[in-house]
Amino acid sequence: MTGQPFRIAEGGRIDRAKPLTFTFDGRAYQGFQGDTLASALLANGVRVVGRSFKYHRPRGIVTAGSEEPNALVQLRAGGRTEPNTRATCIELFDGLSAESQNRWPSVDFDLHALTGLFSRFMPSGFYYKTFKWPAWMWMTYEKFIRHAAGMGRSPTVADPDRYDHRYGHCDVLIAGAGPAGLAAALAAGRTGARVIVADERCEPGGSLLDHAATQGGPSAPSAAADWIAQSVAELEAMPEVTLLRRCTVFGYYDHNMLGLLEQVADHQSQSQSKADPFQPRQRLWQVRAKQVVLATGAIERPIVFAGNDRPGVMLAAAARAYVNRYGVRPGNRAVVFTNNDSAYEAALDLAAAGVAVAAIVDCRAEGGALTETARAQGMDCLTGYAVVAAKGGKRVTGVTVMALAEDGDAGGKVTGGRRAIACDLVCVSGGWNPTVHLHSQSRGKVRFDDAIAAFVPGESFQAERSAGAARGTFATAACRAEGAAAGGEAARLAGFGDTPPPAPSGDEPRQAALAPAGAPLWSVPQAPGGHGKRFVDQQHDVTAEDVALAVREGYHSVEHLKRYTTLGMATDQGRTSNVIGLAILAQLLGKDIAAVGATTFRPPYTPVCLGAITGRETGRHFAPTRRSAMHPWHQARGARFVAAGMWLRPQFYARPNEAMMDAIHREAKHVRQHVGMVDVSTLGKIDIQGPDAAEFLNRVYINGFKKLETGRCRYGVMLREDGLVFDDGTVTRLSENRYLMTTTTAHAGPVMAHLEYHLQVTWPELKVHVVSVTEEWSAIAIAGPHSRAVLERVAGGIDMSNRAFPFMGFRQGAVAGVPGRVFRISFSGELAYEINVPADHGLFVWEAMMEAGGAFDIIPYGTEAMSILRTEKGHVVGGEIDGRTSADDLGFGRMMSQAKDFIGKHSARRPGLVDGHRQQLVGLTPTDRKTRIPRGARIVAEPIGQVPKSGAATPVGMIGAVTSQCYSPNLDTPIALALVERGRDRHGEILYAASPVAGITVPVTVRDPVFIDPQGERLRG
Amino acid sequence: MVEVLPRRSALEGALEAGTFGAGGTPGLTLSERRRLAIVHVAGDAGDPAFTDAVRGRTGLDLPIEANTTAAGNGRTILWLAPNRWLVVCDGEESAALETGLRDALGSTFAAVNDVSQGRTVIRVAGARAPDLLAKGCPLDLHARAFPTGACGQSSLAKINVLVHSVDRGADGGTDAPILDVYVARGFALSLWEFLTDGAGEFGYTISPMP
Amino acid sequence: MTRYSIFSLVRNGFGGHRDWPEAWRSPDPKPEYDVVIIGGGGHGLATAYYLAKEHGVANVAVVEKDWLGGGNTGRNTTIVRSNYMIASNAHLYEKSMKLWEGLSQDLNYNVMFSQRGVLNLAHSDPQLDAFARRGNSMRLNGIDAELLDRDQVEAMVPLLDCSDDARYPVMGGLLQRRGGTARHDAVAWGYARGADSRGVDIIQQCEVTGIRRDGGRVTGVETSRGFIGAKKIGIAVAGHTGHVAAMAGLRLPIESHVLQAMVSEPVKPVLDTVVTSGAAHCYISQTDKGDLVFGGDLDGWNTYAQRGNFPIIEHVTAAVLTLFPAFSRLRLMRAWGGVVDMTMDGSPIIAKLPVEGLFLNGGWCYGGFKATPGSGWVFAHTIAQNRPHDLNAAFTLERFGQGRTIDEKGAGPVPGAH
Amino acid sequence: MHLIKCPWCGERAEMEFTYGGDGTLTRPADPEAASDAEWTDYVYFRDNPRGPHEELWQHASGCRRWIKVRRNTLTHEILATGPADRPLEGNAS
Ligand SMILES: Cc1cc2nc3c(=O)[nH]c(=O)nc-3n(C[C@H](O)[C@H](O)[C@H](O)COP(=O)(O)OP(=O)(O)OC[C@H]3O[C@@H](n4cnc5c(N)ncnc54)[C@H](O)[C@@H]3O)c2cc1C
Ligand SMILES: NC(=O)c1ccc[n+]([C@@H]2O[C@H](COP(=O)([O-])OP(=O)(O)OC[C@H]3O[C@@H](n4cnc5c(N)ncnc54)[C@H](O)[C@@H]3O)[C@@H](O)[C@H]2O)c1
Ligand SMILES: Cc1cc2nc3c(=O)[nH]c(=O)nc-3n(C[C@H](O)[C@H](O)[C@H](O)COP(=O)(O)O)c2cc1C
Ligand SMILES: [Zn+2]
Repeated sequence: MTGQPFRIAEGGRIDRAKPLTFTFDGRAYQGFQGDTLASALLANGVRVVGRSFKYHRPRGIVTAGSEEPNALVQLRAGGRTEPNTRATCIELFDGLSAESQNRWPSVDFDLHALTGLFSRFMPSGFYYKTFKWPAWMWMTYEKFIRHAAGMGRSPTVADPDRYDHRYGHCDVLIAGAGPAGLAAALAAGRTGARVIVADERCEPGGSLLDHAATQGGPSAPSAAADWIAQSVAELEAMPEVTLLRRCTVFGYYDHNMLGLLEQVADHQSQSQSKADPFQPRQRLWQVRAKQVVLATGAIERPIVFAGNDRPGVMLAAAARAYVNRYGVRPGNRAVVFTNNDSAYEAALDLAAAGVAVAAIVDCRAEGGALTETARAQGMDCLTGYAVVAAKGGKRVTGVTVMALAEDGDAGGKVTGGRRAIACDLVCVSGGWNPTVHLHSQSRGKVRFDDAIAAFVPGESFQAERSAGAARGTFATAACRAEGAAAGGEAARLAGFGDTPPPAPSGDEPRQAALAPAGAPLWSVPQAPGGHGKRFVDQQHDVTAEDVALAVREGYHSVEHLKRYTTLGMATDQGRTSNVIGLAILAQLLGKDIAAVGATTFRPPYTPVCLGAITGRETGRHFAPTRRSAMHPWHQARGARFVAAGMWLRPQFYARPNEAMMDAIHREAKHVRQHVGMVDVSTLGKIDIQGPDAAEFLNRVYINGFKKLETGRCRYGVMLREDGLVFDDGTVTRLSENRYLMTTTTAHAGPVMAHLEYHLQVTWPELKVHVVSVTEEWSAIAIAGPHSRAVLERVAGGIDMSNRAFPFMGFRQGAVAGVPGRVFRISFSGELAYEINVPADHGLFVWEAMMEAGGAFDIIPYGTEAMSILRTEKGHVVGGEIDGRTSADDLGFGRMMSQAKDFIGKHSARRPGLVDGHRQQLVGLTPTDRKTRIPRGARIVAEPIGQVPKSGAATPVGMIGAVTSQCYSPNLDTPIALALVERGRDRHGEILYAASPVAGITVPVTVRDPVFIDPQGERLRG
Repeated sequence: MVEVLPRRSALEGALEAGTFGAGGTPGLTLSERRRLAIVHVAGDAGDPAFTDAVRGRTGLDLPIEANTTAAGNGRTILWLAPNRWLVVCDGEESAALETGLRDALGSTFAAVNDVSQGRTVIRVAGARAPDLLAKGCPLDLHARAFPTGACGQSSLAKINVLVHSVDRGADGGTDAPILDVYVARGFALSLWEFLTDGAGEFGYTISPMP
Repeated sequence: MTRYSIFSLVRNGFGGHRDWPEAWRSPDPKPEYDVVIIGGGGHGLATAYYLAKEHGVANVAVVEKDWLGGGNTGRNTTIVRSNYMIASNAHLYEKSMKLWEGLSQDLNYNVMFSQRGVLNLAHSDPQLDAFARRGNSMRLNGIDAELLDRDQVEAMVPLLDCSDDARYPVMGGLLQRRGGTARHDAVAWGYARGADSRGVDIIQQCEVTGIRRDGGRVTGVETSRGFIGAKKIGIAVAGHTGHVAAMAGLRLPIESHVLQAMVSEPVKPVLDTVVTSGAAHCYISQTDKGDLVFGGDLDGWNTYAQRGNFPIIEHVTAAVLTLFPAFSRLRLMRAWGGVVDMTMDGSPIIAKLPVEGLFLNGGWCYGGFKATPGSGWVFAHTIAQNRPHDLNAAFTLERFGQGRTIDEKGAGPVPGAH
Repeated sequence: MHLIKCPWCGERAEMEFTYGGDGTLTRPADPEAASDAEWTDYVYFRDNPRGPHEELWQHASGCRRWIKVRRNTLTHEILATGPADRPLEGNAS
């Protein structure tokens, strides 16, 4: 086994027939299918995989699962690079490349480690106490701090992979497919309920997979392995059961909605994923479950002692997993340090795999149930002892052991002589913490269980229950029984099955009771004279001394402790460190752990890729796109589009070599001189029917609608209930009890909801139906002196004469042969019509009109020209209807009916809306008739000079603001609309449009906002 | 006259017949249902004059129960709201259907609107059809929850849609479900892009235009 | 108070850090105070600090139901800016900005106020108009502002997608260079330490359950630790404003909503500016520790629970990736929520209430962290002098009835829309 | 994501709904006769309870009906739902 010196000759769940090549920090290694990057590195004898956050200490592999605090690597390169990836969760694939992080120049020789020399001046929160003088230097200090922090590197180009989403529904969702989860799934599945089982690992079986008994193979048949295989086969045969591998239940939200992240292709080599380009890299599920079973197992916790971060110090269960599951010896000579029985199983398995067990250091005075078994195998069991320090640099070389004093409290007290034991592996077990994260996220309470010295699930709030190790039950048989009961109960409550399922059977792997005798040991005190760092949170380099300092300085709440020291705020969210931190805090405060409490568990359970959260709805697909029926025509004519809500609208149609502004001015000028067409399909259209329709319109508009005749249109203004302008548009009376309302593009949705609200909530007695017909009709506005002539060619059936079809008239009839609606309304102030035809015909009619207009030199125009035309005519839009203006501000004061109530009427009377200081709509022209009035300029009464970037030395009074501005090609002068204090009284005054951000101030003359055809002769002609 | 006028679906140009996506047996088929007459009817389900009039013109009882449909003689009525329905007919002229309904209703308090051209109807058929929609729609589309004849309005890829469970295939299972998705015309292309992109992993066929 | 400095740090370093004193005391409440401030967030603590420092009113208690700084002060995205258009807002937030600029020195506590610039992205022409208008207002009001074009934005934020075919193409931006971020917890702790050293009692784990009145004036607060007498009471409880005001029989133009925020795993520096996009609904910055901190819309319904739901996380993340496609492979590490008091016009209320001796500082919506120093400063003035300072004179409760709302967004009386 | 029972469509995902705030407001029947204080109260002032809260939602992507929902603002439990034009069943506590 050259090249993999720590690989055991046989066994494990790896496929030795499939060797894989990978690189770490540029060096090539070999592993096998079924390895993780961590197991493969261990097999190759690589021990230092990264550097720590603050002190840049060498760090190795601590766990074999998603709780890993240390072994974070930069996986892959280029667009697919991924920082902070846990080596323990990366399934090895051929060609994998990874790099260590947070080191310079290399992981073995890291210059930043020099900071470790100053670590005594860098306790937690040191930065709050310094870097304050001189004040301007902070930005420089900060730059250094930022560069030292951060861990991995972000990609700098867009992600080439795809991600997908999936909504799911089930009767029973089971998180975790260990013995408890599988038993639950079988019990629930057999009732016929719809079941989803998700496990973050690549194989169902949970921690059973890490036991020697599940390794199977012809030489070692095992009941446990068979049970897993049979269970999985049965589940996969059930049509209503979905078994998801590599799928983490990451969040438990309101009303039993859970978030799941399925890693579909992360374990594949690039060539494998290339073979199926349609497969997403990851799939994010949002599952609504009627009932939930949490069978998420338990996480082993370490014990704190000096030097406990040295590579080679590992959790006992992890060491066990490496030998059993991966066929890797994590070291040659181990010391096992424990306060419970489970580590003995590790010791026995290690020994069986050929790792020398130098000693089992058991802090329990009497040892435990397996102590004698271990002794019988010749292991040196030091009961009543503790490891006080690990020695070594980049690799642990030995431990120092001392006796625990009889009278030692939970903090322990070490005494007597020291004994040094050489080793290259320290396997630690400080007990087990049930994985209560999801239970707690679901609002369930947690309770501190003294028997196992851990938080366990308490009362549930949502429809969920925990089973197995997640509930503090550690014997496999009991886990299965509990799982089956939980699965059966969940199915029953979801409406399936009414008899409890039969109890599971099968051979049990050897069990160990957890309860440590006496109080649990959380951290071993410093041996007299010792000074090694005792890490609680390894990723954030938080030591037991840091915790003590925080307490000394008054940060007594667990939440203060967390934030002051950053304990538990790293990418592992304190999975292996939080409870220890709490316990030390409790000791220092002389309180119970239960009284100190835990910090809040928050989603996600393990970090979730942002791309997966987003799915396919990003970039261009961030929001859906809405297109009119004429869109392909605009596209073919080279229109540039602009987003209007979700719609795409043509902004202008530049001719070859024509600059944007030239095109816009050409279009605007052409319409007034000849004729042009604009696509206005995006305006909201609401069909209003019923005997009370007129009454309803009367209540929602400020002006009256009862007298509107059939076949006529009217302009209307709506207020919000606070008396400010909401929207404007036209209403056409189609027949006796039927009206068509148009809204602005932006407010189509809100106006519809507003109408529905008032009909359903405020005035349910009104007999009115409102139906949105925006999408049914394509809408084309044709404007310009020749518009009538063009229409006469295509709508011959309609008498277009001014007398028969006056301004604000409406006719029904065929346009280009298509039954449609023609409205004589004008936004531009020109002779104009708006044509509505059913949308499938929209493009056809548009083309027919363009063709008919050929003789009149018709052009299409876009929103920019439209905006110029309406500004010339003084029509208000979003810049003026900005939610802060009253009807009177905009010149609609006289439209407000005195004779009736309407939405917003009462509010419009309030003093602030009628006092003499309101800003009113006016028109502006530059006094020199040449200089463009800057966008967003503020109106000031006196000329002002340059205003520096840092702002005026003394504030300058403002009496108004420019709301719309453009160059008017028809008047050949810049113009603007503005809101100016008492503006209507100021016509003729010279004021100043000041734009410090543009660096200019333009003298302007105040005037009426209607620049063109104030008498309306053109549009009535 | 209308018949001879060129009509253009929102998916014209985008809908290209063929087989796409992952290899193997395609998991579903996408197609567009064209030239349906779709009329929106609003009225009081408790008013016999209203229900009778609708029955008189369509031959169908209005589905009063939420999320259900009534179907027969080439027509389907889909429930939208306690006072709203869509009447959908294949091979009938929408204007005639609209006028017919309006005439039948006379002075009854009701509202009738031809919305045929404001809706695009995309048919998603095949074993993976529910899986495809589940990529962006929070409705439970399992045959148990959404059997043949069910309908429901919801959101798909952030676009409002009406999904009609036309047929759940043999014995109500997931054999070959047929689901019709009604979407506002303006969003049709965007939805089409979402569906075809999402269908890639299942492999899919686009049937030619009818 | 032991002064914090590089010298004290080194001295203590040699002593194993055994001599650092508590940053604040944990006294039992006295029977009566001149002023009781309800709420030990940044605003309440700053108010107490300035009452003692500026007005000589030191017989003050800050009463906090939980642990100090654990409300929105401890859970916000820490953006500090004064880029407002409406004059009353501009002047108030600019006062705050000036205080920020000397805060670490004033408090002798490094609040890590980092003036890395706040950049609002414009994605459309109307938005550029609105930004120009706001920038002009700022400059004329004495506040720094610059309007950037697309190239300038791209140069400043290289990872931003500035391409033409972006769903929300970047057309430019409004930059306030003096804006930035501050270390949120340090703000609470620094003010707590400063107030404590001036004699203010900070009483944690003490929930106010009632406001006692004698006729038309307040006499004190009922708390989970008994009655505490008070001549004046200042309410500074952020998301709980509606609930606490109800104890004095008041209804307010406020709804409590949850706003979520989230952090990615930490990475080496990639984003040196605070970037916000109104159209895409998100804001993002990178902390000194390396995490990207981001947030966006409210979940959208009344709640007092500090937790939100997944769709908003999805939406905000999608917005972030639409702007920064390169962040797609980073991971979300933690998401949380805070309860914010959304007013009917999106602006705060800092005023005397209709009950004698009762003062309110609330309705900060999701923008009150930046106001912390300024808000405490004017609120202390209002309480000490029994009348508002010019800077907060417009932020009354009566403005709603009078039609003098201060509505930056123009969204009207829909709290969730601001 | 909340699961809200539309009185017509049944239990649906929150994303199908839009929120409409306080569901106990009644527009003064005669706005002209309402005092300014009453009017201001209607437009601006709200109960903002911790616990059961009666509110309006619109089933915007579904049947488009406005509905009443009683929801606990501390726990997000939905206690009752019903049509918008009549009082919700059960009392508010
Ligand atoms: C996710 C999020 C992001 C945000 N981002 C920003 C941002 O980027 N920039 C910005 O400027 N602002 C932001 N904000 C807003 C900002 O956080 C708040 O406006 C500000 O922190 C409010 O400070 P405060 O001191 O008033 O409130 P808090 O810090 O919430 O303090 C109020 C205190 O009152 C206590 N309290 C409540 N009721 C009682 C009672 N009955 N008795 C005793 N004590 C009580 C609470 O426990 C709390 O500690 C954000 C808010 C959130 C939630
Ligand atoms: N001897 C001891 O002291 C001791 C202690 C702990 C566990 N155990 C053993 O562990 C087993 C416990 O069985 P079990 O079924 O309760 O737990 P388990 O640990 O076997 O299985 C839990 C499974 O849930 C998965 N998981 C955890 N969180 C998840 C999430 N959020 N999303 C998806 N998957 C998630 C894990 O990857 C794991 O596969 C028994 O065999 C027991 O003997 C023994
Ligand atoms: C600016 C900022 C940065 C944060 N950075 C981290 C972080 O790096 N790691 C972490 O776990 N939490 C981080 N948090 C979140 C806190 O852990 C916590 O979730 C938040 O303060 C809300 O408190 P709660 O979750 O206890 O309710 C950060 C919070 C803020 C406001
Ligand atoms: Zn509904």
